[in-house]
Amino acid sequence: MADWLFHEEHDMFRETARRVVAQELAPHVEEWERDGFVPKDVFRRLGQGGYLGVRLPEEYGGLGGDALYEAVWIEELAKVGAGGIGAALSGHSTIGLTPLWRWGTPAQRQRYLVPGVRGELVAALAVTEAAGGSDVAALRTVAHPVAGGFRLQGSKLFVTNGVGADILVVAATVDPARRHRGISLFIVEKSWPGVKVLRRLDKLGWRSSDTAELFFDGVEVPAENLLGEVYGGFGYLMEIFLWERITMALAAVALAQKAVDEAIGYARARRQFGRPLNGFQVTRHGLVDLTADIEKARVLARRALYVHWLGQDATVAAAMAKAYAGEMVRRVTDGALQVLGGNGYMMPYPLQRYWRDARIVSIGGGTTEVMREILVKRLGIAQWMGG
Amino acid sequence: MADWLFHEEHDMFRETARRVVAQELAPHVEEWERDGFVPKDVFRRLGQGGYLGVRLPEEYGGLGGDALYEAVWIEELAKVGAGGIGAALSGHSTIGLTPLWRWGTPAQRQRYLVPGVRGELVAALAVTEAAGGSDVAALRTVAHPVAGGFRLQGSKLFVTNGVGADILVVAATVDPARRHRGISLFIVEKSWPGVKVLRRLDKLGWRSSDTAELFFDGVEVPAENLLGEVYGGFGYLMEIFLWERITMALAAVALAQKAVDEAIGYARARRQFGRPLNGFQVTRHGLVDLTADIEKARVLARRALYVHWLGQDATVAAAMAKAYAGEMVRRVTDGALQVLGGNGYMMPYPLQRYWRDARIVSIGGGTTEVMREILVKRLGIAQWMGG
Amino acid sequence: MPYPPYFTAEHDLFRQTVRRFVEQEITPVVAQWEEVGEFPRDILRRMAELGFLGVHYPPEVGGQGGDYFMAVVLAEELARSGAGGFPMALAVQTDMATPPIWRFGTAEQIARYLIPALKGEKLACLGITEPDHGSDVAGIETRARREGQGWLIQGSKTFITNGPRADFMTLVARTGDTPGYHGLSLFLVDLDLPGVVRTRLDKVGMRSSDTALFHFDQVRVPQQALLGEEGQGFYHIMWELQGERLISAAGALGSAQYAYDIACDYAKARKLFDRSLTGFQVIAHLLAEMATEIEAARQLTYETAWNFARGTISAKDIALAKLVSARMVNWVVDRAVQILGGHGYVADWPLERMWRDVRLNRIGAGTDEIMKEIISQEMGLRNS
Amino acid sequence: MPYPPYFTAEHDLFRQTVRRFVEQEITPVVAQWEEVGEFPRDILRRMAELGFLGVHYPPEVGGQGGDYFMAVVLAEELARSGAGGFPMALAVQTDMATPPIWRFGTAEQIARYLIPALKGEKLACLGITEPDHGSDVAGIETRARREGQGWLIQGSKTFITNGPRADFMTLVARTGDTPGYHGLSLFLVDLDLPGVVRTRLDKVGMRSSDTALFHFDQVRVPQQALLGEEGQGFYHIMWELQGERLISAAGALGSAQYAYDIACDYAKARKLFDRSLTGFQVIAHLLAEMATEIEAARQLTYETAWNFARGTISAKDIALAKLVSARMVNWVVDRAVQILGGHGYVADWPLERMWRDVRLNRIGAGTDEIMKEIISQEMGLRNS
Repeated sequence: MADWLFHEEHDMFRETARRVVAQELAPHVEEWERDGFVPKDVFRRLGQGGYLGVRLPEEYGGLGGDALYEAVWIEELAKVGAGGIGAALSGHSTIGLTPLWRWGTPAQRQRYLVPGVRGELVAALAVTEAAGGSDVAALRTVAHPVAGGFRLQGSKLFVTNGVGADILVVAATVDPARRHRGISLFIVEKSWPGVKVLRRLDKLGWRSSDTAELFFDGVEVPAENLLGEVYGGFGYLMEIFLWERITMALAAVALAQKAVDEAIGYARARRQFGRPLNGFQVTRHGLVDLTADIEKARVLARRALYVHWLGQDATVAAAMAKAYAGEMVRRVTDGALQVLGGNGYMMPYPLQRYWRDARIVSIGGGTTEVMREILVKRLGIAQWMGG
Repeated sequence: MADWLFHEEHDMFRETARRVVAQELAPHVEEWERDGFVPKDVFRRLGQGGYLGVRLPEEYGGLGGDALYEAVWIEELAKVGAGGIGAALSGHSTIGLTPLWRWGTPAQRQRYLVPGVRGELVAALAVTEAAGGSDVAALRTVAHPVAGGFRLQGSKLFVTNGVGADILVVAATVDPARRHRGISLFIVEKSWPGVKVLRRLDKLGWRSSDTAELFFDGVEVPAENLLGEVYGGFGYLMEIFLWERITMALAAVALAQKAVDEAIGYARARRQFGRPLNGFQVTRHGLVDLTADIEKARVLARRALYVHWLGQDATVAAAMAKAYAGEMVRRVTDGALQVLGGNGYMMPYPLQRYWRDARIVSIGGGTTEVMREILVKRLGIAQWMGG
Repeated sequence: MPYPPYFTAEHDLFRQTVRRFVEQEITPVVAQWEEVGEFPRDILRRMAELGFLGVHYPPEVGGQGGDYFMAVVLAEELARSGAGGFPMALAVQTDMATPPIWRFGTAEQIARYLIPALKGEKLACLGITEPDHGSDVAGIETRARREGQGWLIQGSKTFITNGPRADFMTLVARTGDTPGYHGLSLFLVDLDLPGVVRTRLDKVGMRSSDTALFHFDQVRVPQQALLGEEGQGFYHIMWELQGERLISAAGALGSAQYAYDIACDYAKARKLFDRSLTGFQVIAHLLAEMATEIEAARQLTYETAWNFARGTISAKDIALAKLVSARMVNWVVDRAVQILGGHGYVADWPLERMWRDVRLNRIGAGTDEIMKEIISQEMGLRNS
Repeated sequence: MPYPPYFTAEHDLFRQTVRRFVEQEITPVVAQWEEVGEFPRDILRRMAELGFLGVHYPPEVGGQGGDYFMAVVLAEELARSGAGGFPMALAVQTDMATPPIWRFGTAEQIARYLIPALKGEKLACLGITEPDHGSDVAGIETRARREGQGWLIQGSKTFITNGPRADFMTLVARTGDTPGYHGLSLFLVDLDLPGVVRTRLDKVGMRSSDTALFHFDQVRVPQQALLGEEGQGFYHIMWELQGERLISAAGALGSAQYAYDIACDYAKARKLFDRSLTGFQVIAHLLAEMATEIEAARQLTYETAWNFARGTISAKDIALAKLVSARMVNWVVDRAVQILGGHGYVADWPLERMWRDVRLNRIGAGTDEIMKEIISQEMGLRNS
């Protein structure tokens, strides 16, 4: 697999990651899908191996890798074939812990990041609200400055890990008049008074991850739990979202490939009208079309990863990768399911799960439409239409 | 072919129309495509048979048919396989003469409509301008009221038959401040001082029809050449465009079917890798996909025709039919061409012409995007976005 | 409002009646049915009382004597429950497993199976598909051998809607040794007979309908179990499939229209960046395109149903309507999910369920690919 | 700006040089070439002088010794003339008919054909396709029989770019009786020999390039006309097709980017309903999607070219890049035409020409369907 982007050391890490996924995660997929969450001891076991901080310095318990290593981990994680597991783990490490590492104080890092990387506490990022959807600037959760800190009031929707998390990184506006420039991030402990899990959402897919609606009812947040600069939240979120998009695109490519591989395996084994399914030209060409679709997403995702890894602005590359991969993985898992016919519709075949899991990719992390808005603006096509 | 829409009498007329097309038009396709226009004596011959006024009363030389009969004629005309011929003839009769019949005074009808139906003079409708495109309300050609009539100033683009026409029905604004409510239609004789053909446009397809850029340089139009009510133009145009859209959809379906029929004939005859092309499942299923696409357009076009024929408002049905057919005929002719491989790209095979001719259908008569805007408004989805 | 040439005021009235029934008696409880994986059998009796089970059957067998467009109305309206499972189960009962009894059955078979089915007293299922022969009717391996005064049935059937609880099955089995299309026959099989083994199957959608895998282990049925002519089973079942596919197309129209309505209402109400979602041209145009796609499938299905009712129809026409409507409903519901964004992905709205449910339209009653084979054959493309 | 890992500052400089050349010496006159149906042969000599004809050939044969990405730059930039015909003709000259000479040719063959070709003195063409065997190389029927000290060639070749005026052809003919892939050989055939009959073909696009049908009527060539190993012609030509397909993919990138640039500039400038066309979200999003599609094909092509240059590439990878970029450029140019509306349909803008031209990308150098066969074979799908 060594090529212009991944070298031998990445391939070696991929082998390790694959083994970890096969041993620690794969055997439990059905159980976690049914239960609706990844158990906390799994976080701890992965944390001991450093897999909750692939990209984080070793001093915090991470593996000291870089974006390429984390990409390898994300891809292998996706190949477990249950997007919810990746969502739960990435919701914790990629979008939950990363802000603590990037903008946390030494004290915050010791208190939250280090146990987080060890898997001793589970993190979640709470941004989206019922009213706002993709419009972060419109968020209504308010952090009123009070003596010694802030008082948090508002609710959050679609919070991955929101039910099980021990700490929440919450985006709230300190000054609504400043719109997106009024947003700050706060580290909120789940056990604090006023933090309420309103409900666990019942989802089409990603069922191994819990998704919550949360309510912050006058939660007192001490000043030392402000994360980074006051009013810095919007920029921080953009950085987190950028990497999230790249990882979503990479994971989508890996999942789509797995779906096609299983469809090919089925097409080779299954006979219809007296010959194997892959004896039908339409089946073969259909699988080629799916492969071409994957390849397009794959190179876009790799480009975004590479540009980001180079340290350049990857906004455009990431938006393209996420937009394309989100639509691709939906088409590809759908096409792969079709190859299985009636069996594709049956629960014992995992393809139905890939297909359900795939459907979120064009919605979560910014919809395809939002990605296109970013491109419209950043490619200089027109003014931002949504605002 | 008799069914819920067309009955036996229509089938009989279809046979006649087919014969006329085969005798009078089909043998000359290559010649007219090369020359860029349909000769005037062809108009005269068709006029003698009444085919320039299928829907017009017999007192004006028409056949006294209705929308269903005209639809039959349009379909058969399309099957000649050169959209330019249909464009030239419809540009004359469907959109050129119809306004004279619908809103003309007895004197105007005698002077222009009757010889028009006889094919002794050729008509054209001049609406679109370089700046405005689909935005009729923004047209800049002005008809200044002067003693005894109007003085016409402005230019028109994409005028079908504009080079060869003897009379022009011109849309101009009498009062720009009234926007679309300030538009009137005028009958302008080509020979009048100040009427200039700036150039003949070189087009991708529809090459048997001439398309002009016209300039009206202070053309004096007598008051009696105002067509219908002053300020009534916009409503008149909407009525003409509605029927034009239905006929374009019908013609597109007929052309697409012809393309698929020829591709099927080719696939049966041509051998590749030791078997006929239709021995390949991918070719067969591809042709089925094209057929399904045609069928969707066909039923939409028939619905629009039927609703219009019932005397109900067909705006929505026509917009759907035109939007779908315009995209369909592009896809279908493209797919049919692909079946022919290298030969599809060669001029002696008419498929390349169908493919080029098809490309205008999603643009002319209101683009697909404009059709969708109409639907957005008329289906109550949202306010009209373009205005 | 009458909708010439297809629907009269009478159809409209029926539509309103069904819509009200669905809103009051199905939509509020269908989530529970989905949860438990089956509908309650009571609902069939209730619908029979309301005259919904035999709309296009003649009165002498307990039907309402309506025309085929009454069945279209019923299929469209049931789809507005937002769950495809129960309507599918019902369609099996009224438009798949039972029409062959009416068409080919003896008076005794009609009295014993069709009339109770249309009263909601007996639950019917249809046995065509086998584990090793998804869409390939010619490949059927289930055998029925004459033995004494009856038949001995041996074989398996899978993906059988209503299977876990059905009282009888309209079954296709091989009675002759000629391979392929010949030598198949239909049987009406009571499912409480010894040797009938059912295994419940777990599906990703259509969960308010239960599904089974059957194994027939030397099941003994009487001579009278034979439905229609011996050896004509393929042609009988091909006839049945026409109605099955057409009613599936009609159901797709109802589902798509319902998804469109939900998405359109949502988009109008939802504010984003200080305007309603329909104020974004890409969303507005998408809705216009969805409406157009629905309309195309609608007109194709209606035209086909019109011809079907008159008997002037080919397998190709029906396959086209089924193919087009199945692809359409999948696309429309998928786009509706996209318009709702995160809300489309969670069970607060019926769209995630509909998205799973309508996926079966491209698989059941013959996959898209099988439809294309049928169409290409009638287009003269297949055998040259 | 350098574009790691593919382009260095040196490539950039070359790109600017080519772009200037195209703007100054091709774009202004290409409409005339289109009109007359051929390019003037002078332009080849001119481009040879500028060092554009052998960018990735070694200096000893008259090349510039550049890497493969120099060829990619050239293909991308030539496409910005807005006419595909001449760049295609040129690609035949430098990347299709001649690489086998460099790879498999003797010193004499190199001196006699390759070097003059790279100087623009001899015009080359490539003879694979036959009237009865579009994409089926194994079906080739043109025969070369040994006679005396040479060969006697009999058969037909069609769709031959540069054919009407070419000085020589790199020809694939059958030299053995084994059917299929075996028994094919390559020849370098001077086209002024007796028995060579050419008929000019009329195409719907790519009109600045001329195309011929050839008939070889007992054409006598010397023993030295054999290129490479006898009987290895299939493998030689398969190798050639790799480069042909890849350079076609690179050209598609250039055309698509140019169409996008035109459409984007037009949409920004064009006012409709009192705003610029890009102020309509459907147009703006369409442009964003076009840019994304271009980028996907670009990254796929660059990655493939990178591996190709290193020899670590399969026919499948190249077929994928070709398939993806051909479909992409057709879609992008079609959407660009739509954005320009009526202006896209008339010859005032290059888009109607480009729309006709790029259609050949899905047919030439192997159709989409052939690409899929190649890919499915390497995916292990074809022979199971």
